[in-house]
Amino acid sequence: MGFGPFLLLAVMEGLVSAAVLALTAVGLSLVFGVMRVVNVAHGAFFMLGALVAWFVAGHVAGPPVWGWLAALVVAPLVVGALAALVDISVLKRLNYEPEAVIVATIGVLYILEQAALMSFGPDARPVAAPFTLRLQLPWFGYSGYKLFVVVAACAVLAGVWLLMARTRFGLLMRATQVDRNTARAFGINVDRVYAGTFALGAALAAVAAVLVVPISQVHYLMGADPLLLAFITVIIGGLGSLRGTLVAALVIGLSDGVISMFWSPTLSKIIATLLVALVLVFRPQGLFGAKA
Amino acid sequence: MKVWLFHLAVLVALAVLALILPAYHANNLARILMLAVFATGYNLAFGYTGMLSLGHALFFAAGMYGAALPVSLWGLGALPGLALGLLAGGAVAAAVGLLALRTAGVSFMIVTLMFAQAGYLTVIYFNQTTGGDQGIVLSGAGRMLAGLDMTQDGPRLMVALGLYAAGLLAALALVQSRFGRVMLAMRENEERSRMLGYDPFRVKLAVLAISGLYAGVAGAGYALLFGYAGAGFAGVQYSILPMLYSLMGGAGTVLGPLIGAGAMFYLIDIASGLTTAYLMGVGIALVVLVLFAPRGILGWVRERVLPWLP
Amino acid sequence: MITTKKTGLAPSRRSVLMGAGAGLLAGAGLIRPVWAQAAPLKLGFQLHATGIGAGYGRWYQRTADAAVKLINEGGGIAGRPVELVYEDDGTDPKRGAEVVDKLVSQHGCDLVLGTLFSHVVMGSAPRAGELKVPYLVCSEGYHVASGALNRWTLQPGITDVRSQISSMAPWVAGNIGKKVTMVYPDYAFGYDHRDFFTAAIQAQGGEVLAQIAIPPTETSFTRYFPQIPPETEVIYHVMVGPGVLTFVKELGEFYGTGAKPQLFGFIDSLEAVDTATPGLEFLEGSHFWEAHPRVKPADAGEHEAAYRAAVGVDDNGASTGDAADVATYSHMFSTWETLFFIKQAIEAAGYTGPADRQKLVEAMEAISDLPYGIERPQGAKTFNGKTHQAFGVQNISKIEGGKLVKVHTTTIEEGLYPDAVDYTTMAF
Amino acid sequence: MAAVILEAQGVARAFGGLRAVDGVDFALQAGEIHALIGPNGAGKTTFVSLLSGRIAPDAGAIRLAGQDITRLPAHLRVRRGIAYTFQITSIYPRLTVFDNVALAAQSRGVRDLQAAIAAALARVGMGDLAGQEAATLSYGHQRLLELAMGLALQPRVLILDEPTQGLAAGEIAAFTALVRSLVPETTVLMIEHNMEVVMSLAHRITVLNFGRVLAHGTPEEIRANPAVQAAYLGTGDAAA
Repeated sequence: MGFGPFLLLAVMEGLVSAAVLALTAVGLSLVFGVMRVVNVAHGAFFMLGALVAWFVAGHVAGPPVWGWLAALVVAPLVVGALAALVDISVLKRLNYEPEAVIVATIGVLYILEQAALMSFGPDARPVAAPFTLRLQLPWFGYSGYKLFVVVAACAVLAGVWLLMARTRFGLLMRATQVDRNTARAFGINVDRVYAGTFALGAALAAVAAVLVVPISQVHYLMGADPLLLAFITVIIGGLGSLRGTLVAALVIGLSDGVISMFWSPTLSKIIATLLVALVLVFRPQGLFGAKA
Repeated sequence: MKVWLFHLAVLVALAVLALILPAYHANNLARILMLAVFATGYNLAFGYTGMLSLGHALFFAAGMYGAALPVSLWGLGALPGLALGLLAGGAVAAAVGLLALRTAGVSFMIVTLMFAQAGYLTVIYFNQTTGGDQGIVLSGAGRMLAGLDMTQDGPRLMVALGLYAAGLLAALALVQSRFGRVMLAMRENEERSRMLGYDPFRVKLAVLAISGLYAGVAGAGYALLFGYAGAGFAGVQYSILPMLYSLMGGAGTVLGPLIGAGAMFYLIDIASGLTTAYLMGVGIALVVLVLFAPRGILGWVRERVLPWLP
Repeated sequence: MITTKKTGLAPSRRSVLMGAGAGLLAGAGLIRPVWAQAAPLKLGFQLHATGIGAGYGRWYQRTADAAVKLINEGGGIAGRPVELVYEDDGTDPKRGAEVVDKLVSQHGCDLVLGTLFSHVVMGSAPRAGELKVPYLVCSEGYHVASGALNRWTLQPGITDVRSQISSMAPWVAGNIGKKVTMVYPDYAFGYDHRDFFTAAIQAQGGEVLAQIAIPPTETSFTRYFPQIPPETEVIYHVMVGPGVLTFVKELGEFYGTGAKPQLFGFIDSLEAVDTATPGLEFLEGSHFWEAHPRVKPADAGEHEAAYRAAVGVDDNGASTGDAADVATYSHMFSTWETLFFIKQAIEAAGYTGPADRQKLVEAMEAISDLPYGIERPQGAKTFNGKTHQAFGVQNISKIEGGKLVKVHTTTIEEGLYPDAVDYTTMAF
Repeated sequence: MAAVILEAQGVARAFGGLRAVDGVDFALQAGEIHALIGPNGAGKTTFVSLLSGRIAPDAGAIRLAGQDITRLPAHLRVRRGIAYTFQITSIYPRLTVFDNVALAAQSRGVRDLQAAIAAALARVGMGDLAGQEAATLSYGHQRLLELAMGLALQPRVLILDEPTQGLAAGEIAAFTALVRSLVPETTVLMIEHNMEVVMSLAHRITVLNFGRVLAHGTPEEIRANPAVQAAYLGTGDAAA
């Protein structure tokens, strides 16, 4: 394959990676931005969303698109509700102290993973894509659904941006983000905003899972890698910056894709990892974080 | 004085335990002690100095391979191997610190995490030498440590106890020293400390390197005592484990990491006998702990019973 | 829901057994009076119940339970009933060593068996050697026969990868192509393939054009496919873990309907996966190595049906209760065969308890011929006492209509290679 | 005239478009109490931050006893004798009073830590509070602790950023007496809004406005300076 087509493929793959990263990171970024806590269980919520998608898709008759659409509705609701429960019963009682939240959400991660192992089993299961479309280019073929994921990621990000910028709940979240105590003094029910934000973050993880699972599989340990990558994306982007998260996803996804053209897979990963680390070393506040 | 007597008494108690425990638990004790060395060093950086690193697996692995490779490839003796592992852990930690300490907080977490991830992949990449994920087994001959046979349970436990005792006493001396007070100062208020004439970068770099020495000797010890080195020990969970041990036992307490390592070990050991989903037990325990004893087991004791504990 | 023998409750379970045993004595005692006196033989099983190997572990347990049931129905081992004690190692080498300890020191097992993943074997074998306990792995890794381990570690129930590959290569070169690109995971089990297939195909006058090692953290593969040289005739693929389906699907999307190389894969990629799963259509017509054909071949041996019935597997290699629950058929027989190997060795050694462990290993090393029978449903084997490794026949199957159809069986001789170690000269 | 101990020449620092400090020349004389006053946003805190090294200047030079320290990092300036106490109380809340002061004293390599701490605490009248956790102190005591930490450094120049802010009237009187007792061993530079304190304590005053020096001189000269009255004292009631 010539260099041109190879580069094209690398860029397409990079874009898909970026879309997946952005999708998994946006919920984490939201929670991080508004509540200033690291939700280690974010990957587990992602996994749970995929699991619900698998379950729903298996129980809806007709072409795969119906099952997939049903999952797109059901998974965020189920996962979001569970997250709200976690927030109210655990995180709130920890007063959102950063270290305590890390430990507690590691605990939640284990609980959810093991619950999945017990109910779902250890095997990987596929979920059918809502449509099958294969693009045949002169040099290689490509999955149409993967490109759809890129479009969907843009839509989800735009939706989150609209929510933050244009809705009352978005306003409440932004107010709470600036100063929890002032928000409370202004009569905002901070507890409810936090529970809502945490649930929304988890629901976004579930949406990401429903979108991503047709190009991977459901597995009870599937949450670990997305969590790490999403976490990295959020930090590189700059704390809680939606724009930063998007740009970081593009930088990481594309660099990962293009770097993999030149070296063996493992060496590419090493180089890409170090590169991203160095971005932070020389720009510790992230790409779009405020200085100091 | 009281503090030193107390910790010496703990070491004596451990030695007595080592003598009377049945074989299985005696061996567990050896493992727990080595993990506790690792976590004690981690806690110096995390609990005392406030550096939340997710890169300690790299320092542990540096020590592990720093000892295991020369021993298995060139027939180096176990004792120099142990020393090499110690230095490798410290050197890698210092090198990572030089870059990573330009950042703080969550960025520091991520940068250390990514360096460790790159380290893990590097171990995989050089699998012809390191054995990659499958790892390498050390022969019995390579595990003769200063005349003590590490394939024998008794000497092994003795060495583990010796290493832990050295690590504990060094940590105790450190946190009780003037420098130990500066470590706390970094954790509590870095800007104030700078305006008292301390260079946060150098203090933190020194602590990270010391912490790396602990991780290095623990990794080297783990390889030599138990005869195996593998890429799994360089994985991200080996950065998270010492943090969990510290938090569970009590971050910022000298004995906490030992208590945490022991509690976690037996939590898994006992729960795995009851259910396949034993990690769920771990999960529940973590949530309960953080809800009801947020300062960890020893932190709880210090608040209520022994306020003078370092 | 996974059901595991709750080893932590073993004492209470034992007491229950004793109570029940007393009640049954009247009936059972008439048939097998010897059971009344004999203490059970306790065999420790290191099980991948959680972690990345959990999909395999479930079937290993099921097969081992079935074998023990059969052994006990036949009068046990040396007249003693057999009891399996399972401990989960989380598919982790560190925990693996601890589990060996626990099974031997805590549960008092006579020996330990059952480990699949190579890194767990490597992590655990030193401890077995220290405890001087026979450690019988079911891993197919080339770690036992390479000499990396010790006198106490043996692999009597499954052929190692080096041998499997050596016996495959002539067929691959002769029937599908000589210019090969390898895609394999960048860890343990991938390296054996990399090293030995490359050598084996060269011996056949073929060559490996590219070796693409996929790092274990990777979940997407398309970006590496352009590294497959266009003149490639055969893509040799071996992947494990949850990423396998993605790999195949993406390969299918990449090549599509256009010209494409032949595919040859190791079934490890698709163990516990239904070959008719949507997305795997691309595999139609491609070939796989199988140790033990998942779909019962027309010419299957006389004991095949009985073995399948005992484990609860239908003729398609799925659970009899659930056609979607596909077995890890090409690996799990190893636990069965290992248990019968243990029976043979214990009875030959006159083993009565832990003091006889050395005698037991010597008896194992003395075994060489392992003929076909219900004890060895996968096929006859020879056991090399010096290298502690068993060698058996291998099979090649083709996917036709979404089903694996056996097309070729190798001989044991094709898989033999010079000894790399003589464990019998090593100290215990 | 006494020797100049700390000197700034044309120092400037901008944040974005805002010139917070815009070419300030300044000289602190050994042994004096010098007050820095000016309206809010005049650049006072930025200026002392430049002196103490917390922020780097865009231009200009800073000299301590004749030696150029413009590029010296903050912690080394502290070692050379410039101590800084924060505008917003900045202590180690979870450490004891003893440890708080010890951190200051050991920074200059004191042999007898106990004695140095006891002396510093006695000076601020907190000798009996050494074992208490700093977070549990009253606000007034926390400010005094901060001062004790500054004293324990035995600095040549002690920079106090609004030390009396939030103190009760009685506490201010004690504080004034304490600061007066520090000179001439130590030189004191203080930012202060309380004009009563300024006029009674300061030997000399520098007035900043919009990042520039508006005036400097003795309290009497400043009181009489029409430019200062216009720009800062305005109606003149601030002195009341």
